[in-house]
Amino acid sequence: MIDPKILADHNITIEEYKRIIRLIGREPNLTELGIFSLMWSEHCSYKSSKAHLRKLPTKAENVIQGPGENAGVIDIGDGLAVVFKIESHNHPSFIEPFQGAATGVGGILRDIFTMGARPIAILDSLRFGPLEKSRNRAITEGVVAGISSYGNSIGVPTVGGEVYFQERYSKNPLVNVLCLGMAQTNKIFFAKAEGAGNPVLYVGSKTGRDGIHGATMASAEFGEETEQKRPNVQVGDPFKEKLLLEACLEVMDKNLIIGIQDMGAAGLTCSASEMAARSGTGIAIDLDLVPQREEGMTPYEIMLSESQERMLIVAKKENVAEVQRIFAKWDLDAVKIGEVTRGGKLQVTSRGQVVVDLPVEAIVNLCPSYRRPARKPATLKSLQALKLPPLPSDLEKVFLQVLSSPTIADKEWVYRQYDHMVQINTVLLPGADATVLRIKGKKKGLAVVVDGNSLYTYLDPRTGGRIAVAEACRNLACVGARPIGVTNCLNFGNPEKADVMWQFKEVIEGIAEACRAFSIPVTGGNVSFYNDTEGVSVCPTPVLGVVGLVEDISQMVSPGFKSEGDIVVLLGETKEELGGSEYLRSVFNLERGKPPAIDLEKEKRVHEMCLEAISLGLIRSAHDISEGGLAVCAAESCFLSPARIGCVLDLEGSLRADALLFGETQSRILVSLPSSNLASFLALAKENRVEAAPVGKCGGRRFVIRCAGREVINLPVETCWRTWKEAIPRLLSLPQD
Amino acid sequence: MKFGVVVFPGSNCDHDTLFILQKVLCQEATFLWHKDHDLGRVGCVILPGGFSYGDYLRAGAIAKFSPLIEEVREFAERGGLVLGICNGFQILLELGLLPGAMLRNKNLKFLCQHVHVRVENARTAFTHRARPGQLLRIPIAHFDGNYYAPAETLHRLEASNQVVLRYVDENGEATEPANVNGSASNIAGLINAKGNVLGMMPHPERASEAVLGSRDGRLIFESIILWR
Amino acid sequence: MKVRILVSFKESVLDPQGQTVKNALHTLGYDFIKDVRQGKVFEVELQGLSEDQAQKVIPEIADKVLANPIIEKFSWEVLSEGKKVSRN
Amino acid sequence: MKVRILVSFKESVLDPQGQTVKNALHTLGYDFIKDVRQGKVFEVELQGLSEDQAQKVIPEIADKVLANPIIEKFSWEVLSEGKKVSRN
Ligand SMILES: Nc1ncnc2c1ncn2[C@@H]1O[C@H](COP(=O)(O)OP(=O)(O)O)[C@@H](O)[C@H]1O
Ligand SMILES: [Mg+2]
Repeated sequence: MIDPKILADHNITIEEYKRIIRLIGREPNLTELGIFSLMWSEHCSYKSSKAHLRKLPTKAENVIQGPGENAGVIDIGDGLAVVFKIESHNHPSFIEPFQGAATGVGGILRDIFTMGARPIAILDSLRFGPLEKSRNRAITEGVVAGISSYGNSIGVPTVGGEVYFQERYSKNPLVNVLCLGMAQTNKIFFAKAEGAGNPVLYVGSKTGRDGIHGATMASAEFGEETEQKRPNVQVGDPFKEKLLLEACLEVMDKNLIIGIQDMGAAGLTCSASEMAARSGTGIAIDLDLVPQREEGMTPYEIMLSESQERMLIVAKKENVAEVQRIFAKWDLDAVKIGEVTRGGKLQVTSRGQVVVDLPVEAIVNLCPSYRRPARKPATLKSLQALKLPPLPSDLEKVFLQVLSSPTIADKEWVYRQYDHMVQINTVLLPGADATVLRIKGKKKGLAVVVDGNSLYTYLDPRTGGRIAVAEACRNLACVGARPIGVTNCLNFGNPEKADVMWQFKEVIEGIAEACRAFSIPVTGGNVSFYNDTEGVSVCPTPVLGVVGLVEDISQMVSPGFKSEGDIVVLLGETKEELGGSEYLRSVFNLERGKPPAIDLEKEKRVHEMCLEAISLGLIRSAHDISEGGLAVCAAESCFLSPARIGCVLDLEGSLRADALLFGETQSRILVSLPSSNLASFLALAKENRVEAAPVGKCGGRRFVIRCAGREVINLPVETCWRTWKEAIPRLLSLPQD
Repeated sequence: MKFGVVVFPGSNCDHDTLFILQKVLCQEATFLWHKDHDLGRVGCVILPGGFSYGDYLRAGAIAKFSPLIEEVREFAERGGLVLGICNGFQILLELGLLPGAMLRNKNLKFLCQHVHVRVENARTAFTHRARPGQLLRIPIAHFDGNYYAPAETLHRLEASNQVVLRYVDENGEATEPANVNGSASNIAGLINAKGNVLGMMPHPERASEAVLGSRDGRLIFESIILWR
Repeated sequence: MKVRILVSFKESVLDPQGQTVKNALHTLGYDFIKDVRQGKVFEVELQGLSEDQAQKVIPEIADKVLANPIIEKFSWEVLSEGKKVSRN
Repeated sequence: MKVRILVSFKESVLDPQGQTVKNALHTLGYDFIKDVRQGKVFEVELQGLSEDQAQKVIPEIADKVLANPIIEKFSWEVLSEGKKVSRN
């Protein structure tokens, strides 16, 4: 009954089908095929990426849980651990920006609290098409509103993120969400199904026909009518999830359960089979007991549904009543739908009939792994070639143009819609290089950041991968935090294209090199392939989420200048590196050249230097130099100072003025300090073998930069600030096109 | 003074409020569960911020039917102190313990930011520790904080000094831009005629520690603690 | 029995959502749109209730729960089985 | 001419608001409520448009601006001047 058309609709190749038959010793029925199609999909099985992901360093002393669980876990001392992970929700957010992004938040939150951690922060990394087009504006508005609606309602602060705008994201926006949670090290839970005879409980929303993937749909059982009624996007219910969160944490706190996993992508199928596979057990489920929202659902539909806000729990037999009491307190049902079995099988019955009888090992672990061909794109060489345009005569005008590029401009429009203060831990608010959260009752704090410049990775994937890690860690260093763990979301095009596969491989190697150089473990992540529309892939977009530890939050440093008369010092040296810069992109519409080079050893020295200066209390502000270069970095340091004070900078050097102002040479940080600390600071820099040059002074109400003695910018801070501040709201209020 | 912080399904500033009361202000404080029928001899009931019942239907609309709310109503009628913060304010309006209603913010967006509010009436149980006209810098975080009441009600509220907090700019002027959510007469906080029920949109619990950038919110809690 | 309850702002209350929709429609060139008011609709399925009983209880529910009488008004109608009151 | 456009989630899509309202009504003792679905209603005033033109343009507006056809459906009706389609 399984014919090639059905296989194609389920995205299963003939070879894969033969492998399934070999593994189970017979032909699967349609429901079983549906299960394989989900679990062997790229999304669940990582069949194209597995081989490469192995290159990432995942070990370190502080790692409690590396990749492979719902989220990574890092020990931060005092019996506490941070639990974090990043996920993409790209495709749904294009189809239905609000709900797509909202359910993305819901999904990643569940990954965190299933581990016994209370979610304490969300960060979002967003990529949209240019705001000049109304469709892109609608997506931007919808995604931000969706994230805000879910995160705000459930009471987890969205404390940071990033937004880039570029044409290739018009038809394929990226929505990546990171969630960070906090747990006690002795109360971390895993997706386990141990102990034959233990009950399997279903909690949360009822199962409906949502999210059953379109590609796996076509079959004689479904008419056109049903097809139409089966949307691929789910509607999120943050209220239900809040109840689920509180109830789950309560049963875990009381140690009543054995294992728990959320039913996210691939729903009941995935959670049941993965839990069993991890424990070497089996699970038997009776679908008649599964709470259902719609009538007449088939086993196929129930097993494949991706309805949100659901969890699967394996409880200790003697605790079921107590577990149910706690869920009832939160107005939720915990329904027994099956039990743990011996023999390693997923057995599903419906109306007394066995409808699925499969070895979990085959479903979960025996999917083929592919080494897909990888080839350097032929166009790369010409893309990297760059003939610089002549130096613009009016650099002041150009500076304002760069400041108003939405990628550079103030993101307050975004984060003002997010409750970034609930839980009262946010001690360094969004707007800084990294967000800092205090840990109540402790001296130390956590810093978090997400970062990834996809123009760099497009022009040179390996360098781009390294820079993504380096910049994230530099952001942490600027606030006084040392990186302790990394998660990453890799957004790429179709892996069956050799070009894409090459980008993927290069980016991973770049990330791995950088993580090794900084000695930080990767504890997990997510791969999102097939981000192509109409044959065009998005830029290879790795998004790095890095968590850092601040020893003493009273020493934390922020990017804004603090006092009139403070000396501004540039750490690191500036080279003529304009390739891949936001300056060339926003002023000349040039997306080419080689991205800035990066020397990881040197980068590390700069971080150490900055951290040391902070712990010695030498500096009053630190801001990393990234998109927009030194000029933008200095301007932001003015904008972020409480009184919006100005500065006068003198940049020396024989470089072109635009390279001095806007070049994005790596490993640079702009700091300010009282003149009395200058000598010690410079001595410390020398000791650390880091270039440090005083470049000017804070103060006044104007923003002034001289290059090699010639004044190229002299503007009121207020003017610059307005340009930067109003750019995104202005673009969003353009009339419809 | 013993405080009770009511927990509704969907409350999310309950822990924050309890933390400030217990750990920062060293007060006796306890959670009160919405399904219970007993306030347990507290001297002040706080309805915390959050999204009770997901803010579905209307913010605060469903929480008003909680079993415990009947006790809160009686407690208020007997003169007990009740403070509604953000969602708690919305619930007090829905309950009718305070007049008026909340509409969506004028820009139709959720707003999370620091604002300045001016203490318009410093003789209440909730504000007597402040100077008349004192500016407080406290965060807001809401979608529905655009206060509405019919003109007669507004007149009455003004005439009887029931407007306790008003959105102002950093110079203390009640300007249009400072009125970020569009509230009638820049109203940020209101008290009932009897003076024992206050609703306010800003979150004082988010501004009660230096590490969070402002301690102005403490004035509200300290006023309650030191009342009579 | 199925009833439909419509809840919308009173005329005296500003309806910024409706205004925003109107403006969006104008920029799309639909200038013939003079006004838009946005409200909520509840389609409620009742079981074992006579129409007479519904006549009493629906306004009660609407008034007590579904609408806030300070800012909103409501209206309602019975959606009889066969009747097609609207089209799609 | 005045038209009323109703937008709501498709039947198979979860309606958390409607569910929560239903639960609230149950705890208030209205057990005869079997289901609640919540949606949006737009009352739109049109100027200088014939009913025929409206027939064409309203579905277009609803589809393009008011509803997202992936998860929502809409219906509409003309509210004629004198006609009382609903009561209050
Ligand atoms: N999508 C977003 N969500 C929340 N905060 C954001 C978002 N985008 C940017 N921000 C905040 O705005 C600030 C500036 O962002 P960005 O311009 O990317 O800074 P940088 O160049 O220093 O990395 C950061 O503090 C960041 O956390
Ligand atoms: Mg950045």
